[in-house]
Amino acid sequence: MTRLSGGLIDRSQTLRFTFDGKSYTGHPGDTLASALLANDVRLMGRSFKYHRPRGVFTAGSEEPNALVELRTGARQEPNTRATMAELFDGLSANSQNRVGSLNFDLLAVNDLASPFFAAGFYYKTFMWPRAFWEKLYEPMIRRAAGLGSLSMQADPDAYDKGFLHCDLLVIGGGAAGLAAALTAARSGAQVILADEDFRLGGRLLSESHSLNDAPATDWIAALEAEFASLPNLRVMRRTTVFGTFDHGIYGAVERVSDHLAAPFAAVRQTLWRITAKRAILAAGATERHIPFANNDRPGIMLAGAMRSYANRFAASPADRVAIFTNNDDGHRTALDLAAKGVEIAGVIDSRAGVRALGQYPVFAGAMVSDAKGRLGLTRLQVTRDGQSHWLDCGALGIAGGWNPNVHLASHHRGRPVWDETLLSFVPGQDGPPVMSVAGAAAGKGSTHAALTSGAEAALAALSELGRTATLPDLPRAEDAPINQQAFWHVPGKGRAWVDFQNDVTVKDIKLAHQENMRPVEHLKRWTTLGMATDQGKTANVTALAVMAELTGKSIPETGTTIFRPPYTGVALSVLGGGDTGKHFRPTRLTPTHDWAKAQGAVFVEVGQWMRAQYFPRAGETTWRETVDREVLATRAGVGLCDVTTLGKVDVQGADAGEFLNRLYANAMASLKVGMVRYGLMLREDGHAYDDGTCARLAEDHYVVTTTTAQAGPVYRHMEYARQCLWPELDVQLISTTDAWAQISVAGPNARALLERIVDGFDLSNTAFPFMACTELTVCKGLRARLFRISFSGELAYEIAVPARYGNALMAQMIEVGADLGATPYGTEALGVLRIEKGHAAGNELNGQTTAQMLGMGKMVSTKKDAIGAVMSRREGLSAERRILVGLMPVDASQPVVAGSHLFAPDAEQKTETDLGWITSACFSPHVGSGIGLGFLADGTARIGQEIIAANPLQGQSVRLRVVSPHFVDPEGGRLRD
Amino acid sequence: MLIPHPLLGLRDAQEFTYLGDAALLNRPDGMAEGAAEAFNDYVYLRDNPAGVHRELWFHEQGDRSWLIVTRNTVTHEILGAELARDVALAAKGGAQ
Amino acid sequence: MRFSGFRVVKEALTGHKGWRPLWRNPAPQPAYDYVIVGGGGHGLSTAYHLAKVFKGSRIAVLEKGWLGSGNIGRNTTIIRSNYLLPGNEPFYEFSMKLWENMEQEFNFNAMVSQRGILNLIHTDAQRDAYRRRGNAMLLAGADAELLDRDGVRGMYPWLNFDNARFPIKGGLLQRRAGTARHDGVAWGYARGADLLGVDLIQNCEVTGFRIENGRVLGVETSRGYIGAKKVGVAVAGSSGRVMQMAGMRLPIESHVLQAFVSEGLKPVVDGVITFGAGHFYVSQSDKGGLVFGGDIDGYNSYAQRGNLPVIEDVAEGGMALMPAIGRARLLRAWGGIMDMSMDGSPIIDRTPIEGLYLNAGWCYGGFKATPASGYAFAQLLATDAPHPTASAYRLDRFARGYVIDEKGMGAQPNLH
Amino acid sequence: MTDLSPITALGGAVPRSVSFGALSLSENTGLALASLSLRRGASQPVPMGLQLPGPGGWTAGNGVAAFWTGPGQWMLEGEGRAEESFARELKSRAPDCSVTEQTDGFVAIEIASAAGPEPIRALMRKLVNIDAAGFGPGCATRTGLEHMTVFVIRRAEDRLAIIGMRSLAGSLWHALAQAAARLEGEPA
Repeated sequence: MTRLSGGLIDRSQTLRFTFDGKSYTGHPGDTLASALLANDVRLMGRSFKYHRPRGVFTAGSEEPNALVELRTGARQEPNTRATMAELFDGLSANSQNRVGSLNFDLLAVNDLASPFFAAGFYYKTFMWPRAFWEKLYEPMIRRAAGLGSLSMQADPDAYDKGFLHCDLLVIGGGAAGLAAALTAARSGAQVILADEDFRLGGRLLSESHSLNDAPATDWIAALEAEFASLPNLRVMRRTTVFGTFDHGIYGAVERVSDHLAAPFAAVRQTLWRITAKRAILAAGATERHIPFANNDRPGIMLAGAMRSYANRFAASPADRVAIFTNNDDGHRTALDLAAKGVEIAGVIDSRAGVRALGQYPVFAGAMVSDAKGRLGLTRLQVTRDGQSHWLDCGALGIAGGWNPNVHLASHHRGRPVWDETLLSFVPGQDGPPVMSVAGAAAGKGSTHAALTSGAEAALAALSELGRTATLPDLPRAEDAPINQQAFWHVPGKGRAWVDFQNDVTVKDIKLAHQENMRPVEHLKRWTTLGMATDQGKTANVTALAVMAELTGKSIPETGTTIFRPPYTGVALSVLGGGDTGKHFRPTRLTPTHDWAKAQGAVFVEVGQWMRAQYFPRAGETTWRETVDREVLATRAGVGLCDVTTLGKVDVQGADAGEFLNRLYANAMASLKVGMVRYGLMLREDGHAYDDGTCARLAEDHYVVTTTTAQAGPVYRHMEYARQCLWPELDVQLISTTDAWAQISVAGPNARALLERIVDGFDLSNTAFPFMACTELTVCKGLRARLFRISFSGELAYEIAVPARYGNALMAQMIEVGADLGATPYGTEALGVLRIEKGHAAGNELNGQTTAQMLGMGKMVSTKKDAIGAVMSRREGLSAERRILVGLMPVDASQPVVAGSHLFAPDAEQKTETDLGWITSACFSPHVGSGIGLGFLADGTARIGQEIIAANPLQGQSVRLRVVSPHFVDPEGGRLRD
Repeated sequence: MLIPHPLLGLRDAQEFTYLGDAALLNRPDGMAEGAAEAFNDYVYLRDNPAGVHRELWFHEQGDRSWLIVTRNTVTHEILGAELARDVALAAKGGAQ
Repeated sequence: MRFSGFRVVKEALTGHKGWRPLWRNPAPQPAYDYVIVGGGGHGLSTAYHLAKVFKGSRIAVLEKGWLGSGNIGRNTTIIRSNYLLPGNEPFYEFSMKLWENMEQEFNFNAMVSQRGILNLIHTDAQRDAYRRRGNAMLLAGADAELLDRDGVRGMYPWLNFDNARFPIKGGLLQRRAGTARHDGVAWGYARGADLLGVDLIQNCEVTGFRIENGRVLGVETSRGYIGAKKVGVAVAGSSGRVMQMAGMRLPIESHVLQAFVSEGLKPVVDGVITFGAGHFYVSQSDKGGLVFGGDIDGYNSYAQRGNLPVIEDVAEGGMALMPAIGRARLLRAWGGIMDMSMDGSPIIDRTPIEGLYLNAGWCYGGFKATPASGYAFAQLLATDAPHPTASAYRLDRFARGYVIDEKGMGAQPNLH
Repeated sequence: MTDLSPITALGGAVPRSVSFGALSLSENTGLALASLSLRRGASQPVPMGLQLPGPGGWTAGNGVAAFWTGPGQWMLEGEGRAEESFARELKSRAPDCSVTEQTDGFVAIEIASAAGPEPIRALMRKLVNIDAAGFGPGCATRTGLEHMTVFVIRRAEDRLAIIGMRSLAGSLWHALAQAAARLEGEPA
């Protein structure tokens, strides 16, 4: 067993888990990685390209190798870092990216063929024969590529979104972050402390250093007790701040239940949008390695990680370990492991003349030049002054110095700057103005420096917010420099990995240099460096150093990569938020929804609305049968349809008429009180925008309607006109769409039906003619509005009552109108009725058409300035020859299909001869065949002629006759009677 | 982003709908001489600066005010915000 | 050096010592016949076609940063010719045909992969519109198929068919569409152009135009003045600020478009899918990452980065359409600056300044146009006559009222 | 009185209510609403004796209440007066203003906490991007909530009203109830 003594695991509980089907045990406080190490498992994964056997390399979120598929079934989560998976009882994980078992991956053949797979090889071959790419080469590559797999079952867990606001956000709960949070929280400011780990402390948990001569955990425990008593401090464990956005907004994911066995009582994860006046980035640093031949053997890891496993998780990857270092930090690992009883085979230190800090062998001025042990490290080759020997050991810790985690300070494309003393990039001055950086993330890596810089950063941030705070008593802590040497990689012939996951070696970088792919972005893209799931956290700076050596430039001259969100991978399900499926978008219901549902209506999505599409009756076998009945019943008796979804805007004020005059292409100011007028709005570019009706209820009061689809945009446009264009006009706007249930009552019996519900109002044609409107009461005192308007061509009205009475009014009208043939109709019949009448709707008002095309060119007044009037007269719009026509099949049995293109009967059918297209089509029970509306070049002149409707997409070509778009009552007598 | 609403303070930009260059306030007179050219310039041509830009935002999920926000298009820094109505009225000689 | 499987094997066996630089790093000459401003996809394609097809010589491409650092370096790699309007569809179909022969043409594997694009249909009106579009595609010589719900289910059974807010009712499929390795396209054109003698000059920023008597004489750059008989500007994203140096205002706003890639996954999404009821489209790269995107952020920006609401919006769309990808993780988000034009369509035209030509306004559709855009721009530069499929992309179409507005959104760039 | 029977925004004959832990949600069907806008040159009225609040504010008094909705615009609330002609009365008290009946345009959901302000704040954090700490009694604002637009009113430390579009009542209720239920289910 490689389980050591001590550590921050709870030995009082044993947790069972499986990896690749084999059972193991661990303890609370373990990660999957630490528990596997404690169970003598070093091999945890396979690399991306060569399928090389890999072990865990780090102890944190920067892990490139130990990626697993966590959980099973629909909860299977690919590419999960074993280093971040908190152990729970019953955890099940499987290794990934292998064909066969983890020990015997058939795709490891790629490794043997690796000379052929050098950087950029894909671009140079697989081109012949042409058709083989999609059929052979690419499928082969795709199968071999990828990492973990998705179950392709819907994610069964719940996710949440939320919003937090604070004065100060502290990112990272290590020494610097804790000191910052303490300082700020004591001042009374609203503070959030977020850390990706499940335990506060950061590196303090991994070190054996004392604070105030006591274990660091004592200090942390005292702090946590104080934190719990501060209501202005929100401590968020298991929370990764993954992105820095504009103006102090941060994205964070809290893993609420990932450490629990599913299914969860609450949500799995929550996406928090944090708005913070100031932030302190205290995200620590990531250790880097030193490439040498075969440096990817399982058992080789970062020395700091080895120390984490030993000190925090009480686990060692082997009983006998070695250290390869270019600084003093490597020696700490040797000391800590030795103290835990692990045998130290030696510390190989690139610096000449260094001495051991304890009882272990040191190879000074030496380097590791090769490693053996395909499935687990067995031996290391140590080279000094050209002399090599082999050293037996089961694990190696590499200490190549530390890279500050500057990512979140660089998400605004700020460039980190090179610090030659620290031999690392530190945050530059061009980061987000509301963020400061503290601790190891700022290059202040000693515990003392981290504590101090965290507290000082908090003081500075609070002072910018006008708050005073005092520096807390910080514990005494180590403050030793690590005395690093600039030693970046071990020269040699073998393959030395720089980016482990994507299998980018020093040789690949050399090849990129040789092929002139030298700018850092070319290097990345040519070799795939830094593009793996770890985003090159352990690779990029080392690669820059190698490229710098090749070009003879300095590292900062060679460049740095751009850091982009997210800091670590974020599940799409949590980014996609809490409500999905049916709740992806809210649903609007009409006032008569419940009534329609009770009638057995079929509903259809119309934007956010659900509308009754048709009302099937017993015995009806097809939707067409139902719709035909509804249409005919309307034209013969009276039909009722909920049209509440049309936008309604209340326009009031002394200048309301003038305002509408400027908004609509046609005149509105001249409309008489008590009358309604159809209105056409243009966009300022002269194209048709929206249509509707304007009803003038009083001198200073209009109610205008918009189409259902454009209700929102038109209201915005009206406010724009009111506030930005003509603020001098006295006009007030408010939407009343939802306030009124509006029902269309259409058909020859419409008047007779309404007479039965109005409270003594004279509906005669003379008293209430076509296009009249009024306010009245119905059903014994219910206030209502009545508009005599028609989209069906029939005698028709729209009646509006307060929305809560819509359901009852509909039921009442159907009941009292039974003998008049009162029939509810849905959107399908509504569509048929309007096509039969030749009324334009969404398919005609699609934003690409003009008033002229709609046959309304004359409506655009030349006597006044209105939005779009000037641009509607441009050459291209005036020259447009296509105009709205009606279309009927020559052979009535033939279909008319919307989306068909129109051609002269003898023309070759191609783009150049295209005369137009069918916008809307339906079966017309009134006409007895299919009918359509369409835009046709010189359409008016072609009335009576034949034309071809081509729908090659569905193999159709139908002869149509061009007719007037008004299939019903073209003279308009019915609606005026 | 956060928009400093002149009446409501900092509000998340998600509450707003963006229109474009605040020059859209200066709508030409459609009845005037040369209206065609003036409208082409007004409707289609933009300065599109890499730097400080005055632009129209509508507080759609808020108080429905149109704002003129002054913002740097390179850094996204916001330098100020005014009610578009106030600006438009001032431009028209403070009518009302 | 010609690339081939044989060459790869030979180099592998001899330690890769024979690979030469993909292109030279020439110093700028004092003057050229043609100066192309912008070493992105369109600029490189222009230079390549100018040299190859139109036999131009003394050509330079001036790139502010590194070759391919334009939007060709940050996009979602989709190629397609599924447009509606006659001003667009023939051009994009011309581009598709160039894609189909590209790799053999320039001897570089850009991984053009015709795995199809499926535009999902969620309403009857959408079906009508897609039918009109599909027919327009067929009439222009492209391919298109209209699928019903079962047809879509047969291709992608794991889409959300059973619990959708906006049910899937079918789709418009273009099988010849697909993806290409975006950087590979830039490198292929760059290498091809270099082999034809084009000077590709990196780290050379144009800081001004020398214009006299209405004629361009050359460009001022960070590496000195470079004379030119003709200057072609292909700097989409930065067209506004570059053309401002020539005193021109454009019908263009610069906006940021974000795109995203997930961690690598075993293959699940074969082709390209676009959600018709939300802002989401997705494909899967050969490396295994789900490459996806949605709508632009919506405000003028030159910042090459976006904000959180759009990331959430796109992920919401993704989860609504494909609830089975929930456990995949977003790996990287990036932002590119788009030339959003006033009608959503591009401009390839002469300018009022003699000798100065403009290729701009690609909105977020520039990648798929890379071959044809370069070809057409090269033809315009070489002959002063537009390529027949690009003849509608005139700068004066706005004033004259011949806009090419695929979405019918009017003169508001962020809605296209 | 009309012989038609109204239904609530959530489609019931009686208002809906539900509790999750300390939080209760109830549909307020008695709330009369009317919008009021100043006309050009009009001075700010004191309708029904109520001093209208400034931006972001909500005031109650004399049996009515009002919240600011935009420059020169307010929404007036009449508790328990949904069946009255509230808008007409308001117009008579503010004849120089534009008044529009709004009672049926909205659904009002009243949220109460039995455990002080913290459950209200926790719920707000899951629903709206408004800093709950700065949103005390007397604050009102319009904002987004799960792709809907709502008025949020802090009526008291332990009471919050959410007023959304009537047609969206079902989706709004779902969003609020789900958030409250999830808060109840959070791991300790």
